[in-house]
Amino acid sequence: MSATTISAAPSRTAKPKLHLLIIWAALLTAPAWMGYIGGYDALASRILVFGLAAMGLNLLLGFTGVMSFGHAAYFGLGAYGAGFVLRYWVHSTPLAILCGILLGTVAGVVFGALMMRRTGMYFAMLTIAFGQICYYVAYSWNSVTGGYDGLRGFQRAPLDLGFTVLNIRDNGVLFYYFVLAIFAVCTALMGLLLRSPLGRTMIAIRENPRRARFLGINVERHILISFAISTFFTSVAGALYALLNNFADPTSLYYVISGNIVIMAVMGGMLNFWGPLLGAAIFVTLQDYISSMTVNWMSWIGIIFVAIVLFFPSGVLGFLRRRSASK
Amino acid sequence: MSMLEVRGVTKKFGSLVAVNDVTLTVEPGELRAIIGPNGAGKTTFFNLITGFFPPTAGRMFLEGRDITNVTATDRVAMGMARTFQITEIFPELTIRENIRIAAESAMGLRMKAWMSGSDTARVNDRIDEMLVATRLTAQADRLVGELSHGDQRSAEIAMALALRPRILLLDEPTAGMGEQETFQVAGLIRRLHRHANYTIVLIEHDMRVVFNLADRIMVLTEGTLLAEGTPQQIADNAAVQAAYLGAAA
Amino acid sequence: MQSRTMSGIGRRTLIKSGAALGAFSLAGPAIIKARGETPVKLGWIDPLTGVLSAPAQSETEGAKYAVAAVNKAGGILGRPVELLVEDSANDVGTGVAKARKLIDRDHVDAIFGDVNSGIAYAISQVTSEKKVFHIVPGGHTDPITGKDCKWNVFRICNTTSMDANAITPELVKHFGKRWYFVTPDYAYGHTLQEAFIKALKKAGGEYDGAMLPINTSDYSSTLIKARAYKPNVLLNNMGGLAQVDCMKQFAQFGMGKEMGLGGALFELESIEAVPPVAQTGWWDMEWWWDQPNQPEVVKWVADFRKAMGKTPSARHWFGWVAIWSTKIAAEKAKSLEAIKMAHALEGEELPPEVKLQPGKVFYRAGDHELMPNIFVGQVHPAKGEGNYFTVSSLVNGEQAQPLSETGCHMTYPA
Amino acid sequence: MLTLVLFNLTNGLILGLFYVLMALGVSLILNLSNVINFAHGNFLALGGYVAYALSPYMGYWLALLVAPLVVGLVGLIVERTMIRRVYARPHVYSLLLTFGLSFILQDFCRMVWGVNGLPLSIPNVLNQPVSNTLFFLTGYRFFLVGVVVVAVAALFAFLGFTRVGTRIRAGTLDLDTVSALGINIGLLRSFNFALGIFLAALAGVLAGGQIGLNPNMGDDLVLPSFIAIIIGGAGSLVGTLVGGIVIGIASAVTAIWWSAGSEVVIYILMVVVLVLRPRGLMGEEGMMT
Repeated sequence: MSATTISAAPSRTAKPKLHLLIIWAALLTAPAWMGYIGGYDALASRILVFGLAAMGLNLLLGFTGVMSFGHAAYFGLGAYGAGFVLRYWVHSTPLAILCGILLGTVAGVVFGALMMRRTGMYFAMLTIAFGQICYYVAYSWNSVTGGYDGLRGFQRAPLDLGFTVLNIRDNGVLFYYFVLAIFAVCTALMGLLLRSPLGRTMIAIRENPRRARFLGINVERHILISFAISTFFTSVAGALYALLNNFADPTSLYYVISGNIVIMAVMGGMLNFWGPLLGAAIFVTLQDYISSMTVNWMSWIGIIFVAIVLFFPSGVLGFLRRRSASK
Repeated sequence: MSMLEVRGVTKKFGSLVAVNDVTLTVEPGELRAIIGPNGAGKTTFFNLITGFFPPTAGRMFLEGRDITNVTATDRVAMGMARTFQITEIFPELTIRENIRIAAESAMGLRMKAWMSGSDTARVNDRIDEMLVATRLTAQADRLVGELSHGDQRSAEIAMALALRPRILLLDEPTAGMGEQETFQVAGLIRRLHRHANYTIVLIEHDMRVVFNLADRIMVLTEGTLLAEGTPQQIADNAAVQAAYLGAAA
Repeated sequence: MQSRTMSGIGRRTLIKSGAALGAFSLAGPAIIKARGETPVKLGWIDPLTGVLSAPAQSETEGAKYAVAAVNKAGGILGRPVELLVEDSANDVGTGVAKARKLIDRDHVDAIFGDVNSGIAYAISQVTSEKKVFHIVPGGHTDPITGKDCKWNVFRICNTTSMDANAITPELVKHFGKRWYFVTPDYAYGHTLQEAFIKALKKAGGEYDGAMLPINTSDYSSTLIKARAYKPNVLLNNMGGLAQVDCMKQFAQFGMGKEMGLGGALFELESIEAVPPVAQTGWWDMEWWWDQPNQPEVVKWVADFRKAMGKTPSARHWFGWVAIWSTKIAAEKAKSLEAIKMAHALEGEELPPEVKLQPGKVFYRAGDHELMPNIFVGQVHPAKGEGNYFTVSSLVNGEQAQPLSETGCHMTYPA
Repeated sequence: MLTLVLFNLTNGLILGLFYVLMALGVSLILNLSNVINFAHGNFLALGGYVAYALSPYMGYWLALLVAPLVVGLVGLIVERTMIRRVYARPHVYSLLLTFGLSFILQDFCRMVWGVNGLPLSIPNVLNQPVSNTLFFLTGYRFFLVGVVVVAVAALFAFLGFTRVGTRIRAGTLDLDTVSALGINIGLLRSFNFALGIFLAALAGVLAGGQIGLNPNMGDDLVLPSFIAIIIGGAGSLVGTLVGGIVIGIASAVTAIWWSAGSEVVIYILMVVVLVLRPRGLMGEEGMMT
């Protein structure tokens, strides 16, 4: 069976439900077992944040078949948007997230519209270039962004639910569950999207842009829509990243982060809905471990990139699926 | 009013003239075949009609409206559907999903992230209707990529039909098919034409199919119109026999 | 896992019990070794990759060298010392993640870092939140021990104001009062330039300048502008490799014939990257190895050279002082509890074998800034191994920036 | 003020030529292989370091030529063993591959030559300003301009007048036709890749003489070279040439009034060009869509 690509389409089998069970059970209990495999709360939160960013990117990369190497821009803008609210305006975590989303997504729509007339490698190159614009703005605009030193001097605010206050500021585990809750909402939205006509249109463009065009689908417009949606989810992740670090800095907009997000999606398997999350888990953990063990971690990360591209192009999930198919 | 009117279109690629001053009129309900030897410019002519690229000169009208500068996507919205010489489908989706994408696109739902129950029912009805029309109901939930060539072609036609086109353009629907599959697809086209009264323009190599199905035939050679008429007129045309049928014999 | 201090358990249990699943964590492997064998864990974070890797590597070497020496001298509180080095990759997010990892997973007793003052600041947010003793060996921006000072954070390297105040009289004396600044456009550069301007105005001088992106490698446009201003001296405030590039181009353009060159901070690592023709100017060294009148320094440098095969730089000294200060603090407090260590280190004077320079070197209680001497002098091509700099005067740190000017209001948690 | 502007214009031209050398290599590879080479800046650094390693044995002048050849050979090996395997795959793979290679190469330089900056000594004859008024025109800068002009002229002559060059240009326009003519596209691409890397390494040796060597030295030049290509227009090497000079001048002139903006200005310029003339200054309409 090569039903890899329709895993996001309406599924009638029981197997994906088992996947869901395992994924959510693992995520819900993560703070309990992270410690035993050498992890820690912040690492678990980091995995979720990058997993969300990679899943957001993957709506574009894996499900619409369009390459972006500049998603760090929307990730970073999400972070700065959240930071601005907490630093300059009000002490409210939900408002911070909303503003992060707004900043990232508006930039995504504007840049997307400017780039959309290009395809292929030039599109990829433009995504990098536009990402770098954001980087340089954050880097140069000292008075607002804090420049190279980053935006600092803010902290995520405890969450006031009316009947009780969740102190996500000081309690790392509680913050993890806060991130997980937002992650859950986002993945539910993504899942619904992919089951909707819009989602099917995106898949149609990935599968065969020419056919899609001659079914009356305006391919450019839908790529733009997909791009915008993808930047939306990536900026949610960015906003959470700022809350995780209590900090926003230009590096979060740098193209190296874009590359990391892309490799996470590819590493896990970009044709699978959950692939990018798995990729993020593997990549973030590996990076964490390797960089503690050797100062030459860059070589190892580079070798991972090369090995994935040359030997596991369909990612871990794609590789497992093919192995089980060939048995 | 004619369904499709093409007035003196020309397409040049650099110094190469692929289509030279060709005129064509297709009436509603007509089944028109376009034949000609390889490299005669048939597919280029098709691509001009469907808006794949703009003509160098000439104009085109769909039901009286000038479509010369209309994009391919918008031509679809105006009622033009096509299939390709090499089947263009979504191979890793099921037939049902393939048709669903077309149906949702035609019903203006493609931008929607959420769908009402009544819309879902309408889409499902349209899918079932197309499955019945193309006799694919039994294979509906199989991946298109796994199907036989003939079924794939039928699925592609089903997608085109799901658009509820005013005019259907088929580029060599029986290309590369065996006897049985050719028969199957030709039967489908005949039903669409005779029973559902579709206006159809098709490019075809198989002369048995052409002479069996077509109301009128146009012959292209080296990008120019050689002859035009009923199957009988074309069969009797000396120039056609010399340039094309003779060469094929 | 094995090195839980009493306070560590208390803190961790508190955090965990707040979580729904806190109960699981108590089932961990509870091997409690004899207290004497349990190492004291020190977490060291520096940008070992990226543009600041040269100073970061030296600092880390200094720390490792110090850990070996401390262990030879009986460790800390009789326990061996273990140094856990992490690369912040010059990225705040990574630096913060590493700090959390060292604290949450490895349960380190103290955190050190970072050369990048932005990361140092971000880490200090984590350490103060987690109440972990934190020394910033080499991140210079003023707020770390200034208006954003924290009870648990100590700093070894100078503030930019200290550096600027120390060199200004020399520059005015040797060159004049018309200055042109070439300054990196980030907090370090801004505070440094402000400090210089303040000092220059006191002396009645005038100035102009350019703010450049921090990683600038081509200075031709800037130097053209600088020359048009006809200053007495060009102040190269850039850092690391950028500073090196600027010096090279200054020399290539032959500008040394027309104006002096100087600045606040310069480092041995950078001098070695400059070709001899460009090794020039008046600078601060935050520590300099060549102190022939200080026998313990001469011996230390000789030992270091023998062990490491290189001449120690100020960054090596930062690493050295950071580790020894931790030992001093812990042993004076008789505890590894951050709050006790912090109180113990306030006002504490470093012994000769640690301070490695003349005079009184101590942590100022009001801002937790180390008060060493600033070595002011002239850079020149090498006259022997590592001999690139001749000290003309030592400026006392406290004199360079009185506490009242730091803006720090130290508060301890209740 | 006028002198200052004139100085900066000249200076920008010199800067731009630097970008040109870099961008032409990226452009060559992009046009024929459809690969964005992220590792280009690391090949540049490698070029500088190899020259540093070789010059004690053969002197500066010979190293200037030999180092790019050596690094070009490394490029050839990289292309033959890795890059060529992703030509047929979606773009994402070639991007990730060169991205990973850039990590490895950067770390390699760090491991072999250390984290401290190293000076690449240039002959003294090049180290003097030519005149006192035009003090920023050092002998080395003249030399640098000369080398770039010669290299670019040689490249264009090669592409215009030799058989292999003509094929590379034809392949840029229509790969299918070229391969239908029985030309070995694989070999052509390998050679072309090595040529692009040669240019990067040459830029590295030249940059080493001016700004010194460090493992990150190429990082800040990669993105501007992308911008040069976008501004110049896809598929046009002349466009890349113009684009590189334009951003060099823009960056230098901006520095007169707004020093901190000398980096961001080239991105602003790119957006302006994209809005006003989407295919770039010299791009061909068909190439970019």
